[in-house]
Amino acid sequence: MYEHDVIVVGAGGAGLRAAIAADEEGADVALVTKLHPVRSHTGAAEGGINAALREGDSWDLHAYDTVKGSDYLADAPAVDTFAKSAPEEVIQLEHWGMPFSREDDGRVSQRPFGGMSFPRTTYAGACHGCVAYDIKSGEIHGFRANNGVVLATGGLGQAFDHTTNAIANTGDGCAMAYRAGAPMEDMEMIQFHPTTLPSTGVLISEGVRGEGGILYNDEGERFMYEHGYANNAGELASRDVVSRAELTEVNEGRGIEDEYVDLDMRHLGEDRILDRLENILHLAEDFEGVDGLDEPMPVKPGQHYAMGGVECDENGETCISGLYAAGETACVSLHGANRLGGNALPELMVFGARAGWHAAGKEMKAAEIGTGPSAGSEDGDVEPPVEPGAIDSPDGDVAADGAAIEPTAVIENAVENERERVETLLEDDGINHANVRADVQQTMTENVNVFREEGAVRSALRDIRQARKEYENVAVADPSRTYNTDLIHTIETRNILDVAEAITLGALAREEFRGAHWRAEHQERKDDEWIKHTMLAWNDGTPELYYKPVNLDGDEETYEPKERSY
Amino acid sequence: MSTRIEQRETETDEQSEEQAAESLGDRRRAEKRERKAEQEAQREAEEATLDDEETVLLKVFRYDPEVEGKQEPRFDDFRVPFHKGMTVLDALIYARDTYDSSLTFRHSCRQAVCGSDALFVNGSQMLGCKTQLADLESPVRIEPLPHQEVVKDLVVDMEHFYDQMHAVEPYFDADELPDDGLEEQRQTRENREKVKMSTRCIWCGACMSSCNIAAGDNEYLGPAAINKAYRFAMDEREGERRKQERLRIIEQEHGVWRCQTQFSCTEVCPKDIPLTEHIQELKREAVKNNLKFW
Amino acid sequence: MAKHYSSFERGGRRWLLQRLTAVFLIGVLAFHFLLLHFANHAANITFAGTQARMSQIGYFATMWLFLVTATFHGVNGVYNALINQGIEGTRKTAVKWVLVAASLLLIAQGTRVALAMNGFLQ
Amino acid sequence: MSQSYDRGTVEDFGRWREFSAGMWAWIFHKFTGWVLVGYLFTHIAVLSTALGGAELYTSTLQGLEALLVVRFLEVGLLAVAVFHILNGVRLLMVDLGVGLEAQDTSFYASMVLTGAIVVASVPTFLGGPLA
Ligand SMILES: Cc1cc2nc3c(=O)[nH]c(=O)nc-3n(C[C@H](O)[C@H](O)[C@H](O)COP(=O)(O)OP(=O)(O)OC[C@H]3O[C@@H](n4cnc5c(N)ncnc54)[C@H](O)[C@@H]3O)c2cc1C
Ligand code: HEM
Ligand code: SF4
Ligand code: F3S
Ligand code: FES
Repeated sequence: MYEHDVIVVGAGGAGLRAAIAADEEGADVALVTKLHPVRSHTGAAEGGINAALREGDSWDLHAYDTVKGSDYLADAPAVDTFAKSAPEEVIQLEHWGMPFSREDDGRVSQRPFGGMSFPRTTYAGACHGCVAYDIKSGEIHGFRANNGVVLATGGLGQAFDHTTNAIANTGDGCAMAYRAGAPMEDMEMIQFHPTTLPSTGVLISEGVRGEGGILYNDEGERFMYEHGYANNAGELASRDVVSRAELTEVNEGRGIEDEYVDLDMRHLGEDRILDRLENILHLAEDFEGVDGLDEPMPVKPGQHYAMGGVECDENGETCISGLYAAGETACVSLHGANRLGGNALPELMVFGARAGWHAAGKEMKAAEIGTGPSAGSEDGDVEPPVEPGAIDSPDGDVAADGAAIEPTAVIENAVENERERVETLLEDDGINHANVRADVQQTMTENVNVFREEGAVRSALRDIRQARKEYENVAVADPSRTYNTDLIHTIETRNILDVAEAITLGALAREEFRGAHWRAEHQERKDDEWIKHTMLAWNDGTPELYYKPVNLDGDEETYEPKERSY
Repeated sequence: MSTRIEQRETETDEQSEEQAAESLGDRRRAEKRERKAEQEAQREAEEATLDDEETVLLKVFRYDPEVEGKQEPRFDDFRVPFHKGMTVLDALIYARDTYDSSLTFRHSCRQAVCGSDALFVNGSQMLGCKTQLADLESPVRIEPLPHQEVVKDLVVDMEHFYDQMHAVEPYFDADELPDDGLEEQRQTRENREKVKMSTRCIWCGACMSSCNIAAGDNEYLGPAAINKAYRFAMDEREGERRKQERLRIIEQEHGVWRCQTQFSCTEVCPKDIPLTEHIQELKREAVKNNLKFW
Repeated sequence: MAKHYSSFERGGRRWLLQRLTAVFLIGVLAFHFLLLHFANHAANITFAGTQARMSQIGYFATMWLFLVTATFHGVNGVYNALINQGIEGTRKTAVKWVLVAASLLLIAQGTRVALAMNGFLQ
Repeated sequence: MSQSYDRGTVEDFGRWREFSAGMWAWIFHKFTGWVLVGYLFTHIAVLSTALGGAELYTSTLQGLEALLVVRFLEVGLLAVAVFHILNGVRLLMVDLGVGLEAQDTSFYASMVLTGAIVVASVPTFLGGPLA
């Protein structure tokens, strides 16, 4: 067993920032990760990072944009903390040597991004421990954390089959925390990125539209204006608006090859494209075989970002003392129902740092955001078509409730359980998890996508239940302990199941149209009823849905819900 | 199939308590192997039905130090259906998910940013996700990166590569920072352009694997690490003192001087970083720098 | 882990000298070949002819420099090639001194020959 | 513990079939360089006959020149030297950062030029009095 003050799970932007912060506080930090740090998804971010850096811009404007973008489902304390700290953290990155684009005076360049009122996107581009599996040797180790464990495992895109996320983004952190007892928040809020390449899901960054790229349908119309989806912002409207516009075009028969629309940047001129968007050219060429200088690029919406995640407060702490979450895995509720482009990276920095500091024991202001079931206000009232949650009795995962028991024993116990589970998976005979995974991904993309219709969402729940049953029979065909990816993927598939189910349950519960969440039967935003978070607690295998009020009282102002128009 | 499972269960029940858990495991493993052989046969039958026209034949390197029959490296054939736009990685994923889930390779992003799937395909280093099958000659031979030890199947040990990367101190470390914590450091556009390409490295190791010198001299820093050093040494924000230290690192005997300008690193780099050019520029920089002290 | 630079042995000087000698050698080697195979046919070489050329001080100096630079260039090239193959430790030190000794011998012998040719030793 | 499989140098160098221009240039340059040092030592050894007097020197040299093998070896030497010079110039350009994009073309050019020069010189080398 290894013993450290703080354990950080996940070495993406959030995890690294948390580790640095904890280290600054003098804590001894261990970083557990599935991928080498440089391979994490944070490195994939193409568009940029937001912060109020210039005169004429200020943190409260940034905060206002963020809340507006969130469609009033963000919690104000989180947003304020975020917008105030973002400049500091972005400059921190610059001081750490980030190669930002530059202006003539040597300062970093900023450019307009979807949903922003000022160009401020800088681009570059009681938990005691945990159990870890050594991918290379197949050994299982216990990690004991004296102060805290920070989960920073990134996104959950693999719950869908068309996603911009990496194969490693299987929602592990969410699922682990969830099963350990920390509720998931606003899981139905999934952002679909409007411009991904149809064949691979590779992302074409917001930057193309930021620089002036134009979307056309099969009839050559600039549909964002011509069909009135966003008469002011046009292509720069927020992601949900553009994604829906594209799918509407396709559904109404104006899609190209009935699948996608065109994103054209040729009019920007070769010089500008080469200077600012060169990487986009390479992406289109390598992954779609299209030369962006010569022809428009095909694009369609794809899963991109999870606004929801493990419920936590401004200090990153969940309702389980000592368990923290940061980054895309977490839901401080900064993004609410929709995240603005360029807001994820500063989030990693700001809340990653705060989680790290807090876990390491730094004195910090007590959190204003409440967590755990006690912070809830009313019970949920969905009636799922099938029983969600675990098939059999709870399987003694990372024991979170072991406060009274000696921590080391809790972890040893967990290690033992995990060893047994791995042993069974390796030795038993059964079906390949890949089929189960594919079933879930398919039903999610078909039924819980940009457009959500009650019947479809219900059938997705049935499919997930079915998949859960099948998962009972999975086994790992590869008997080796060395670098057994079969085993890892099989374990991940269980996480995908939990996360997919949570998304779908949330989608069923929220009977309104807010931000990224669109319900066929409920075409308006219902502020009276729905300015509240959907919460899902695992409850030992019987998921329980409840709601938590949204806090819109900011430091400077109370954010009044207004109509979101771009 | 169902009878088999039942049979096994009764057997398990009959096992006496004293029987060592180990032998039980061994038994199950042996049975598992048998069933695998059966599946194998089934798989071959399945493959045979695939039409030759729309398929691609993969010859994939297999090795596993622990699994009988894989301890001696061999090549396995997989026939996968081809569709337009299919990449080498897509084909591998198909082969793994359909035929043999023990086929092991690294991958994550599918978009040439994570650098985990550098492979040796038809005799050249490339990223699986960034290589269109249509551009390759059939059969497609897929091997792990040369000059690195194979952990299993297509997975190589990257430790040495990481060591070399870390040896050049790949982190930004300015001589001095602006006094005001909210003030950014100034950098000219030209300077940012100069280092821009070098910052694109995704640590895939393709370059290092292609370099004959790195193959012979294990201590050679290698093109990727030197490029990393270039990225920082040329960044004007770091200052003169730090630059001197950086030059000193790359000037060691196993640094830039070992490069014999074979260009293969530049040719295989999936991010099109002009590696040889950067190495050569550092050599000249180092010589100029030393001449000052003569 | 690649070792950090520690001593004062920077590879750069030898690298530079290898290039500088190469530049010098381009000229001299071409001249040497043209003179002894084209201008005068190799088959017609006699001691007298050689002596005549060698007693011009410029030619003598050039040839001697040719010898020294070629030796450095060649031997340093060989040494580099061996380092590129990753020889290390005692083997490397041994090779280094063997090569140094061979070069010195070659230059000494070459100088003696050259002096013999221009008549000083006769 | 897992161990890993080291494919060893032999297999690595069995990859010559997949070499690219720059790698071939490296191999050839190496080879020609070694031949040239080898020759340098031999050459000085032969010339050392000058220490034994004029007649010995003249007769040794002319005797060698009388052998047909030696004439052929000399053509080989020329080829080696010409390639080494041309590719050496190419390498010097690369060192100066000139024409890096054309590095493979310039390698092929050195090969072709070497061939041409050697063919053109054959008469001169093989000609001349054999006796
Ligand atoms: C293509 C793309 C472009 C984007 N562009 C932008 C942009 O321009 N601007 C912006 O603000 N945002 C952008 N985003 C969003 C942003 O990049 C992500 O939200 C953010 O990087 C998430 O960071 P993270 O630290 O939470 O997770 P990640 O960077 O994904 O890191 C997750 C880490 O957790 C590890 N991990 C996962 N599971 C486990 C496990 N079970 N055990 C141990 N370790 C585990 C992984 O190995 C990895 O190290 C983009 C996202 C994508 C996909
Ligand atoms: C005439 C012009 C010559 C030029 C332009 C030239 C150029 C070069 C250059 C640039 C290198 C360095 C290659 C590198 O480190 O990447 C080199 C290597 C070498 N040269 Fe020359 N050279 C010339 C003549 C000679 C002569 C006369 C000899 C023999 C004495 C010689 C022997 C070598 C050897 C042995 C190497 C090392 C090869 C290796 O890497 O294994 N060269 N030459
Ligand atoms: S320099 Fe290029 S080839 Fe080398 S590791 Fe970086 S990206 Fe890969
Ligand atoms: S392949 Fe190797 S020799 Fe130099 S140019 Fe690249 S590092
Ligand atoms: S999968 Fe990430 S680089 Fe290919």
